[in-house]
Amino acid sequence: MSKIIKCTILDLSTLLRVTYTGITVNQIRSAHNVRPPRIKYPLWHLQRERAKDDQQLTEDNRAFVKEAVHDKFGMPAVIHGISTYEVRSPLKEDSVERKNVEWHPKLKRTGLIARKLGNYPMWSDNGKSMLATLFQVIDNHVIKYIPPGEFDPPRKPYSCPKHKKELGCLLVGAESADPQYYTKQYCGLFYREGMMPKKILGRFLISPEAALQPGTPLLASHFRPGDFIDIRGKTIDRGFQGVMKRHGFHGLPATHGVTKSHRRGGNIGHGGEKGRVFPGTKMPGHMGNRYRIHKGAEILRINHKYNVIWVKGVASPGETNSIVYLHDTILPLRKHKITPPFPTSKEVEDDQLIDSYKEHMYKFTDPTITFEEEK
Amino acid sequence: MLLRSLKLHIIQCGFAPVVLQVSRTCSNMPLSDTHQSPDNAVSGKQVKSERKLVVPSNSRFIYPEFLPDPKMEWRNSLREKLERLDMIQRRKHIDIPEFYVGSILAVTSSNQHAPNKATRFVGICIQRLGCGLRANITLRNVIKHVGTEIKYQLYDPTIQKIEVLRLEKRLDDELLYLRDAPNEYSTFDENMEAEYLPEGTPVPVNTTLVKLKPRPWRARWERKNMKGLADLELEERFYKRAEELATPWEKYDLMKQYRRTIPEEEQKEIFAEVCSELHEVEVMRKKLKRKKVFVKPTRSS
Amino acid sequence: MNQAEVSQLISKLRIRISPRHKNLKCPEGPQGRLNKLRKTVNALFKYERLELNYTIADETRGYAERLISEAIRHGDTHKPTMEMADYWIEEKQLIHKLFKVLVPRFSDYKTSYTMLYRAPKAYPDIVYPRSVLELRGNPFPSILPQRIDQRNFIHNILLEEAKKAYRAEKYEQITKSLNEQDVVDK
Amino acid sequence: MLSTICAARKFSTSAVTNHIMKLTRLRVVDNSKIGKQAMAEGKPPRCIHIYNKKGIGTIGDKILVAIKGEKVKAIIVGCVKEQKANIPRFDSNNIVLIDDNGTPLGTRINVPIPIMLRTILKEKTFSKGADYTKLLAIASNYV
Repeated sequence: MSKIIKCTILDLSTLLRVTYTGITVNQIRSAHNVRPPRIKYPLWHLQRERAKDDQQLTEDNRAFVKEAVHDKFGMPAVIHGISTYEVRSPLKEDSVERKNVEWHPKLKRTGLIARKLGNYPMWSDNGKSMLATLFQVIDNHVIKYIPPGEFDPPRKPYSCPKHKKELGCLLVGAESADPQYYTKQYCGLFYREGMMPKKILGRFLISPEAALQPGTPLLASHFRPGDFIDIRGKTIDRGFQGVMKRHGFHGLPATHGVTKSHRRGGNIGHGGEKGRVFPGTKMPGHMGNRYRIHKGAEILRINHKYNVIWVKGVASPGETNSIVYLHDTILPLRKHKITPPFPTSKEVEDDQLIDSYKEHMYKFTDPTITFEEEK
Repeated sequence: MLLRSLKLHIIQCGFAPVVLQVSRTCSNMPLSDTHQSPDNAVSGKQVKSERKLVVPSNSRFIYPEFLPDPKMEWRNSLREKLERLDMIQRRKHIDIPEFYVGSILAVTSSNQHAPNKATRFVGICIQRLGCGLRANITLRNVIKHVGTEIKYQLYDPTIQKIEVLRLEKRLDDELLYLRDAPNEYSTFDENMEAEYLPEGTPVPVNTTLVKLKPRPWRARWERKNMKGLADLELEERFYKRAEELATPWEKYDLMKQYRRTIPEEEQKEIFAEVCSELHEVEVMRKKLKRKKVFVKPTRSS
Repeated sequence: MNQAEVSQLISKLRIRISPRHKNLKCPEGPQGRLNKLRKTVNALFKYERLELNYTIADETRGYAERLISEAIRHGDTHKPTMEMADYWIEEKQLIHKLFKVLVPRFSDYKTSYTMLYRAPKAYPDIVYPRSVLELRGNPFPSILPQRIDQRNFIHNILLEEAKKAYRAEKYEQITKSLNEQDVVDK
Repeated sequence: MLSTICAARKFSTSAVTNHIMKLTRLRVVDNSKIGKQAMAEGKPPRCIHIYNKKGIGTIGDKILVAIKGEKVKAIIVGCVKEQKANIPRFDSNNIVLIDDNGTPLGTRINVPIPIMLRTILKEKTFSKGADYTKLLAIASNYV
């Protein structure tokens, strides 16, 4: 019986092959059916975490895997207040050409990946208090540099035609992690550079002159107190909200015959010729959970021991403990006046220099503020 | 480490009678277990070095602002640590004494607008709010028959001096009802002398019952369940309504309490870190005080 | 609420707590919510293992843990704890169980006192997520399947061999470097 | 005085923000004749205009008040509403009556006034405009 079945199947397959090779169909489609190609994802857009199954390893084997990881990448350590690994010299020879270029205002430096820690007040030296938001630069390393010719972003901005031609792309990672919890393809991104996989990745468009060697650590001293930065982060997710909360409408009256519409938006359009709702009309909908940039925030203080940056104001997007990206500001009047650390700052072992403050800020180590009597 | 302990030891020997400022109030609260341990029988020097590590169990009443905001979404251990470091740095320059709501304080602060660039305000502490560097107090006094209140941030660098003129507690954690009370309840002399409370005595509790002026008030005090208020003399309907709005089940809501407090284990960690630092500050301050020749300050104008 | 309450000390729970409570859809408001939870807390102390909707199980877990930790911390002579137990446990004989059975059982635990598992849903129906809540050290057989001997799995055997090879190579290198040092010293 | 007026009404006014806005009852704290009379009769002045763009007055703002059927200008020297740190808050909304040149109508202020007024009023005084600093000269007590 089984033999018969096998035979028929075999026959069928041979039969099919014959028919398939016999007819050749050349598909010709008309132009209006051609869809634009799908968005091409960047090369680091990969499946990251493995499926969370129990690996069913024995205790010995688990210890062995750990040992092998530590032998290759370094032992766990706390550096700048973050538990990470002692990653040793990643690359021997320079893969990125280093030119000694002087900084000038048209050059674009890299940015940093930071975590928002919350906020607390600081005082200026005339006794005025201001709220400052804290950001910690979390174990940032350069992963990869893609020069301008090769870098082909998936979505090209229409307004920026020189995008591809002039700017290179620097891939920066934050927070080292144990590679056994990540997929092989994701670990492959870091393997050639001898880095551990990073939990968070960020892409920064930079001038080729500001290119950095993969494996270079990025520190909070990349910025200086008094600089202005742009902070890009994901705003707090508030869910589906009405117009009063989402757009700050005033709502309708509480009394005077108003029923069931005290928090509604009211009219949304005209009649007659313009009898439709205009695009962009403010209406209820999902609020928050989108990327927003807080531009031109001033740095008040930097702690070099923990890599923490204090920024004036509490308007930066995101919840406490969320990830933000810090850039040099694009606001023309607040750009660097004097040369910043270019392409980035060097790691300096200095136990004395823990905090650096902006001018005219009250340092907590200073004595009480007293005012001079005018004459 | 060895050097450090040696240094501390020298300080301890040199200033044997120096006691932690907080140790006075130690006795009025139940002592921590470690304090009562029978180790006291061991030789004197060892006991002393052991003793400095003991964190008084009532630290949370003396330094409530060192406990972080319990709201979980806002917590971050590094931020809390940096904030504590800054607070201790500030405390090195200004002595923030132990006080409670109901104590009478005098705050001297630098002021740009004043002719001699400093002002002093005496008043009863009616509110103590905020944690970390935002901690603030509100002082109230009646000057020339007008009730006056000033809010001070405890860690504001313009504050020169905080004196406790009378250390006592009241029955409530907030005395905002003094705003609706007759003036004599919150009138204090500006040139009041500081009252001395011998070391080791418990903080006295002032059990004055405040008689409010007739309504209207700034809040519906009959609904607030205040212990320090005398009979409010209201109509029956007010009490009835207050009873309707009361939430007696809230005291059984175990998780609500839990979300409002910092657990004991975390508190111990925080105060162990803070108290050792503050102790050093205290020792330094006493040392400086001895060096100075005591001159009685004379008030100008 | 911007500062911690200091009027009482509370032991830390060994479970993960969500930052906000759940309202549990109660027309009677917060009081009704607590009444709902009282039933499940009571049942948990009675039966030691329950199958529930995940939301209410997660909420119940916190209250049960707090009640046990209070009982361990203060014992049965502490009046507020007794009052609390009296409120939360409706069947009064279970109060004796709390202080005489559960407190000795959990007093030297270093982990949480309860366990919460996600339970399967009936496939074609759309239902709320289910879960199993239990007290640790209960007399029932374990919910999780018993582990088979892992050593005979193929990846474990392969890793075992890899380990031997890796170690051998490592030791060889160490001895080689030591020998070289000796040569240099001489 | 203010409390007696409020007590006469016997219902709760929403006293949450305690802003000084139009039609707020105020308290004259200098010893000018008109002010003393108005307060003694139990008819304290009402604010009818605030000379700033917010429409809510704070310490140092100039306002127009209706007092005994007249329109008189005044300076706010103390507010009931919550203030920031280091700024005093009072139990009554205090004003000092002035004329168009900034000269106070009275000769003495009987209550404490915030010390920051010294700077605020100096900044508001221009060479050819009204001179508000005369108010500081009649103050008896600063906080």
